[in-house]
Amino acid sequence: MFETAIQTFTSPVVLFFVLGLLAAFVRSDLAIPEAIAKAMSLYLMAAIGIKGGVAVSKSGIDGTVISALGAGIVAGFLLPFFAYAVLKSFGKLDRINSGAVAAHYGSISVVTFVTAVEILTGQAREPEGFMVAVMAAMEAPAILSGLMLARGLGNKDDGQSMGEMFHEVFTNSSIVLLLGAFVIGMVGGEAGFGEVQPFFEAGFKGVLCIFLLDMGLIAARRMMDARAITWRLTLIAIFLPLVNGAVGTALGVGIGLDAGSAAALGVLCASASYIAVPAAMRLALPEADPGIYLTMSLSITFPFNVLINIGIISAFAAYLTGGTGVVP
Amino acid sequence: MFETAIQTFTSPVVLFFVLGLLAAFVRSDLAIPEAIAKAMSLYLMAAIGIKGGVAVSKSGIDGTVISALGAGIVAGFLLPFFAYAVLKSFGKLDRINSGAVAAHYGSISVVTFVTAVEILTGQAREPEGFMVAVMAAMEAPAILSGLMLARGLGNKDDGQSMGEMFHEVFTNSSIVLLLGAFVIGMVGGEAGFGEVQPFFEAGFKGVLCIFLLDMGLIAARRMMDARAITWRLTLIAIFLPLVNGAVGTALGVGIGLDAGSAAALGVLCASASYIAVPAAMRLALPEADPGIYLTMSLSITFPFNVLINIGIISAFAAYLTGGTGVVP
Amino acid sequence: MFETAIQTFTSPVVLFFVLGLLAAFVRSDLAIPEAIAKAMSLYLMAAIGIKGGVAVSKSGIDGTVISALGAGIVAGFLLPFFAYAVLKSFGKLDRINSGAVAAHYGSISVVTFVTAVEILTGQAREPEGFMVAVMAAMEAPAILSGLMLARGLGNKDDGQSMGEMFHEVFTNSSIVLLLGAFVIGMVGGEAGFGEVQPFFEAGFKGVLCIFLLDMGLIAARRMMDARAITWRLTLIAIFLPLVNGAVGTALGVGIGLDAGSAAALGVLCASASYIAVPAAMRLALPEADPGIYLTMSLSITFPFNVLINIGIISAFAAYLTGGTGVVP
Amino acid sequence: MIETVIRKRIEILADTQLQKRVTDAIDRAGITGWTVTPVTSGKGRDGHWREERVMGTDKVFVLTIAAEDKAEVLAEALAPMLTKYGFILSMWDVQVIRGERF
Amino acid sequence: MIETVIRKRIEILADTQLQKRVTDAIDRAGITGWTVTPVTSGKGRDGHWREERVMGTDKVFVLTIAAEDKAEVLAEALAPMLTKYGFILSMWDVQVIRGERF
Amino acid sequence: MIETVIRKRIEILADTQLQKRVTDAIDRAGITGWTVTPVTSGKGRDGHWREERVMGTDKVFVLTIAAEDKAEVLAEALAPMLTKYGFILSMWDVQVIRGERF
Ligand SMILES: Nc1ncnc2c1ncn2[C@@H]1O[C@H](COP(=O)(O)O)[C@@H](O)[C@H]1O
Ligand SMILES: Nc1ncnc2c1ncn2[C@@H]1O[C@H](COP(=O)(O)O)[C@@H](O)[C@H]1O
Ligand SMILES: Nc1ncnc2c1ncn2[C@@H]1O[C@H](COP(=O)(O)O)[C@@H](O)[C@H]1O
Ligand code: NA
Ligand code: NA
Ligand code: NA
Repeated sequence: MFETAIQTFTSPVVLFFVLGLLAAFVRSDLAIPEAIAKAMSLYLMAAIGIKGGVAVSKSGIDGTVISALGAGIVAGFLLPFFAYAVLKSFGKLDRINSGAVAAHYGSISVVTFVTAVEILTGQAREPEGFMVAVMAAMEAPAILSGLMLARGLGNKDDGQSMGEMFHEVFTNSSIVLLLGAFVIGMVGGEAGFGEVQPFFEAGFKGVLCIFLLDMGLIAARRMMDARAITWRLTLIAIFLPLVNGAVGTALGVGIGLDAGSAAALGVLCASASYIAVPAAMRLALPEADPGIYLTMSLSITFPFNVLINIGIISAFAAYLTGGTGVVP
Repeated sequence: MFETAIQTFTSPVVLFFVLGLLAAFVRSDLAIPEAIAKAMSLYLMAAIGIKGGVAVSKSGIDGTVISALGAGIVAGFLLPFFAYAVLKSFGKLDRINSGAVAAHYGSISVVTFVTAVEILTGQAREPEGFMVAVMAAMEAPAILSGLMLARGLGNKDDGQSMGEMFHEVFTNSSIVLLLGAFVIGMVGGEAGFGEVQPFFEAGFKGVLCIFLLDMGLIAARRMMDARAITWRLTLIAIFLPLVNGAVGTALGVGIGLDAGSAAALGVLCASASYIAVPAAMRLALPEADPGIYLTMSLSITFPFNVLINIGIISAFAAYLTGGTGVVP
Repeated sequence: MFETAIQTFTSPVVLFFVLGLLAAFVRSDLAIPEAIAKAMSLYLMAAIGIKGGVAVSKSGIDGTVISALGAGIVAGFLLPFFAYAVLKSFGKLDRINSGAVAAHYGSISVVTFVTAVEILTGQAREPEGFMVAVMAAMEAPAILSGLMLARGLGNKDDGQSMGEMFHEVFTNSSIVLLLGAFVIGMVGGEAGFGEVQPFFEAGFKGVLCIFLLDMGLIAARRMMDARAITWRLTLIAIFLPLVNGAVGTALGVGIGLDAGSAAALGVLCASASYIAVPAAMRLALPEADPGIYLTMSLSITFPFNVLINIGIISAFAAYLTGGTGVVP
Repeated sequence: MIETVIRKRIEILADTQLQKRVTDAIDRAGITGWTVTPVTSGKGRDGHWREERVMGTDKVFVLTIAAEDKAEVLAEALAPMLTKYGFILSMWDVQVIRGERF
Repeated sequence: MIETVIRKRIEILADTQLQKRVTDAIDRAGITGWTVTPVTSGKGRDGHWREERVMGTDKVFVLTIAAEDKAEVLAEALAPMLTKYGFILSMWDVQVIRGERF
Repeated sequence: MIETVIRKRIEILADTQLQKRVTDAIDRAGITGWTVTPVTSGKGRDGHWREERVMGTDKVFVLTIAAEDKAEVLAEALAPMLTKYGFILSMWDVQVIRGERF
């Protein structure tokens, strides 16, 4: 555990995140232009998509891949029900906001996943390439269950039919880009990827550093401005990633994944979306308050996952698979 | 032909373009921030300019280079006259719009050229480095002939003199950047270029992928919104690149270029500008309708060239030079 | 001297700067989107910070480092007093504007420094890594002395206390990013830096080229629009970098630095800020005229330093340390 | 002196994600056009927002110029969204040239 | 109570490429200044445009505050461009402080 | 017909670096909110500025909608900054729906 923490905190990626948090806390005016931040998030999604596609083009799709995909989709769809119950009872949120927040916690955060892959790789527990496909598959199901929880199934609010809702969820830019790049990676394979490798692979960690710097700034500023966040919601924003992370890791080990991949599944379950889902909620559930869901997912759960929970999940995965929890 | 098509469609560059088209057709909200798109277009022009300059600094300027430059300039200047005639008679456009569209088809598209170089290189028919100089030289002449066709020579509309017009055309940002980077590449040569190689060369294909993703999105969205485009104009937007491509390729073979370079000259003639010329037309011919010239060049001719016509031109060049039309 | 000038003018970095100047002078519409320019300046600061931090993590902090830091801080604090005197007497500026301009000349320009490092390295006189720390340390002191000169010490203008002023100066985004990246570089060391090396090091010179292209455009455009600049101020904007450069170089040699590092200290003293200090002045001294301080630092001193003065300082440092002034 | 006519200028501050609902309402009101301009940050009863483009929770201004009757129709159509989605609408009289366009 | 005076505020939606023709007209009308703000997208009789920065066919708002007489001169000078280039101009009365500036 | 009420719309052109002084004044005037929009370039008595984001000397528009009395308070509070920092303030009456918000 302790060595894991040290490793986490000497990774440049994490250090830039901490720099962002600190800069915001001392009220520096440091800011990344929004167009750049948006471009970086698109770049990270395209790069991770290609990487996963190339990996799957090499490994092929076997039983493990299919059960991992299945486990991810089921987890993504079901986790919001638990989150919803907690948010409504202990969190005292109304139905709409409970559903919206639950969708965030069921879905995934690409950047948390990517950071976890960096840290796990540093611990010689690199997750399998197909986990990117699992990640992509887990983006949407939670949005559907969250919306169902918030609005009820038949409810045609705003004249918006279920069909329109499905369309909006599945043409969400994150999902289209992630899946599209994944398919391109599969079609192009290692040979085709070689040509664009310097751009999508060599630059990846550096871009991740700057993106996390920005996310640190935004998360901390949002935290300092937060109004709608009670201590109950703060607790939930730490409790849910702990529980979901443990569940996901155990599930991963249960279906026979190696320690790294099981930890990655754990991180996917533990992570809360703050790119794809807020945009989807603003569209499909505009009555819900971004001051609640964004602050919880981005300002509490995201730093908690990056700084602490990835280490816990990694150790837990190692423990479950009989490892030691530290680098071999 | 068939293998060529396969090669085209497994190139990541083309795949990203197709992803952009598809994403727009399913009405995804995927979008690249405009500042990023603009920066990518500047990057591509600087990179291609440097590359060409370095190539010429190595090869020197000989008779072939000079005849290629001459052929390019003459073709760029004359092609609009043919296009104008077709647009006015068969296309039923007025004089102003015919001239504006003709300028686009006489000038060149940097991105089409670059994509063609990628594809031709994949077919072991890499064009010579000096073709970049030919490309740069072909940007402006068509703007001049297009304006002459639209406004008549002596016409001082808007109080704009010929002198002002020349100034605007030759200080156009694309032309200045392309030529400037070309000269920098020539002055710096291979040694000077080594320093900036990782930025301008290693990242090139990746940036091209993302830029083509964006162009796919924009082209398809513009297509779906198109109002001013008749079936006649659609036909012309496919007919002109076919004819101009064949003429340019034959011209290239005629002046003694190798198959790759002749194909590149064909692609230059076939391609229609959608970066430099629309901006110039907005300035010099604001009465012309961007809904016509942009939709034709960007939404019809550009995808047609990238997906189909480059393959045709390459096969034609191989045929004319006695090759087989497929990768050796 | 002459060979140095040749070297300066075949560096692609300098050539892009000249291209920017020329493009603006011929009134081309070439422009880099502002979000990109801002992002490039952040990138350059993060990259240079990391590089310096890694260098110091290798070399450690010894007596030379400490005396260089001390010399830099003292010079940064004191140079504005001399500049202020010249600006007020010969330059005929009022107190506020004299103080504001003096702050710019006491502080440093990251890009001038970086360009100097490129050029000095090309002359086999690469400055020591810790000079980046000196640069970071020299950003703020001049802002404080400049503000003191402009407003007097006790003056609580705008209800702004000294404490607030210190806070604003030290949480300035440039300073936070430069120091933060420096610390990250030190913590991560060479091992941690390896991961992000392709992004922060391989891309560095290329980004610098494009950034200098933009600075050339902006500097020349501002020059052509300048209204508030008299011939007296123009002279001062050339005189100050000459004097400060000589003083700084001599100081560097005096405290025992090698020729490259002494030249770097000279360049730091000679350079005038145009990123961190204008922003700070707009905040702390809004009555001062950016038309004066930006035009002097960006449009006169910056080109003078890049194109001429770096060469002079390098030759002077070589002369003082017994070298020849040209590449060995 | 050039002839001008009076039209209503309507500005709606809306979520970027919901921009299409506003412009659809403008189209349905029979107004000839609209223009969208960017917004950087803001503060309201729900607190301060900024730097939200990555999260897709940023806002835009949609502005349109229309004859009074159509402006009325539009305001009527948008009123429910103002309350429900937290949009802000303001409108005022402006002079325009070429009034037949609007 | 602070003293305000009435001035005209004029806003012109123009092509980025033609911005200089508008600002030159403002300068020629003897108005002290102008400010340019960005525009994201729009729809008019000629259809929908957006993402046109790369192609150089995007638009900007140019706005200027001026005394009524100068505003008249400006409107007069811009009128031909409105028709020919498809610009849009609207103007209205605003209160300003430090009226001597405008 | 939907009910509207009259409010003041106030727009301040201010330096990006000094934006907080403006929004603090708005908060102190008891106004519920404000919105910031970007500015690209401009010209005034001190000359032409543009492309100044890197240098941190660029500008923004801060706009706020408020009841007349609060608008007065705000204008009063901002007046010294207008002269000293070169801000520009203009305000005019607008109709808003949901007037209780402002
Ligand atoms: N009624 C309107 N209100 C606001 N903006 C408009 C209006 N009509 C047109 N526009 C803008 O003006 C541009 C050109 O209009 P048009 O010349 O009618 O195609 C459109 O793309 C819109 O950005
Ligand atoms: N009459 C005006 N109308 C609109 N904007 C103006 C006007 N005068 C000045 N400005 C803006 O205010 C800024 C500062 O003006 P000044 O203090 O006169 O240099 C200019 O750069 C413009 O952006
Ligand atoms: N009085 C106001 N004037 C201008 N903009 C406002 C005002 N109140 C709210 N806003 C804008 O509307 C957004 C949503 O407001 P609210 O729904 O009150 O949180 C804010 O973030 C601001 O951008
Ligand atoms: Na999750
Ligand atoms: Na052509
Ligand atoms: Na200095």
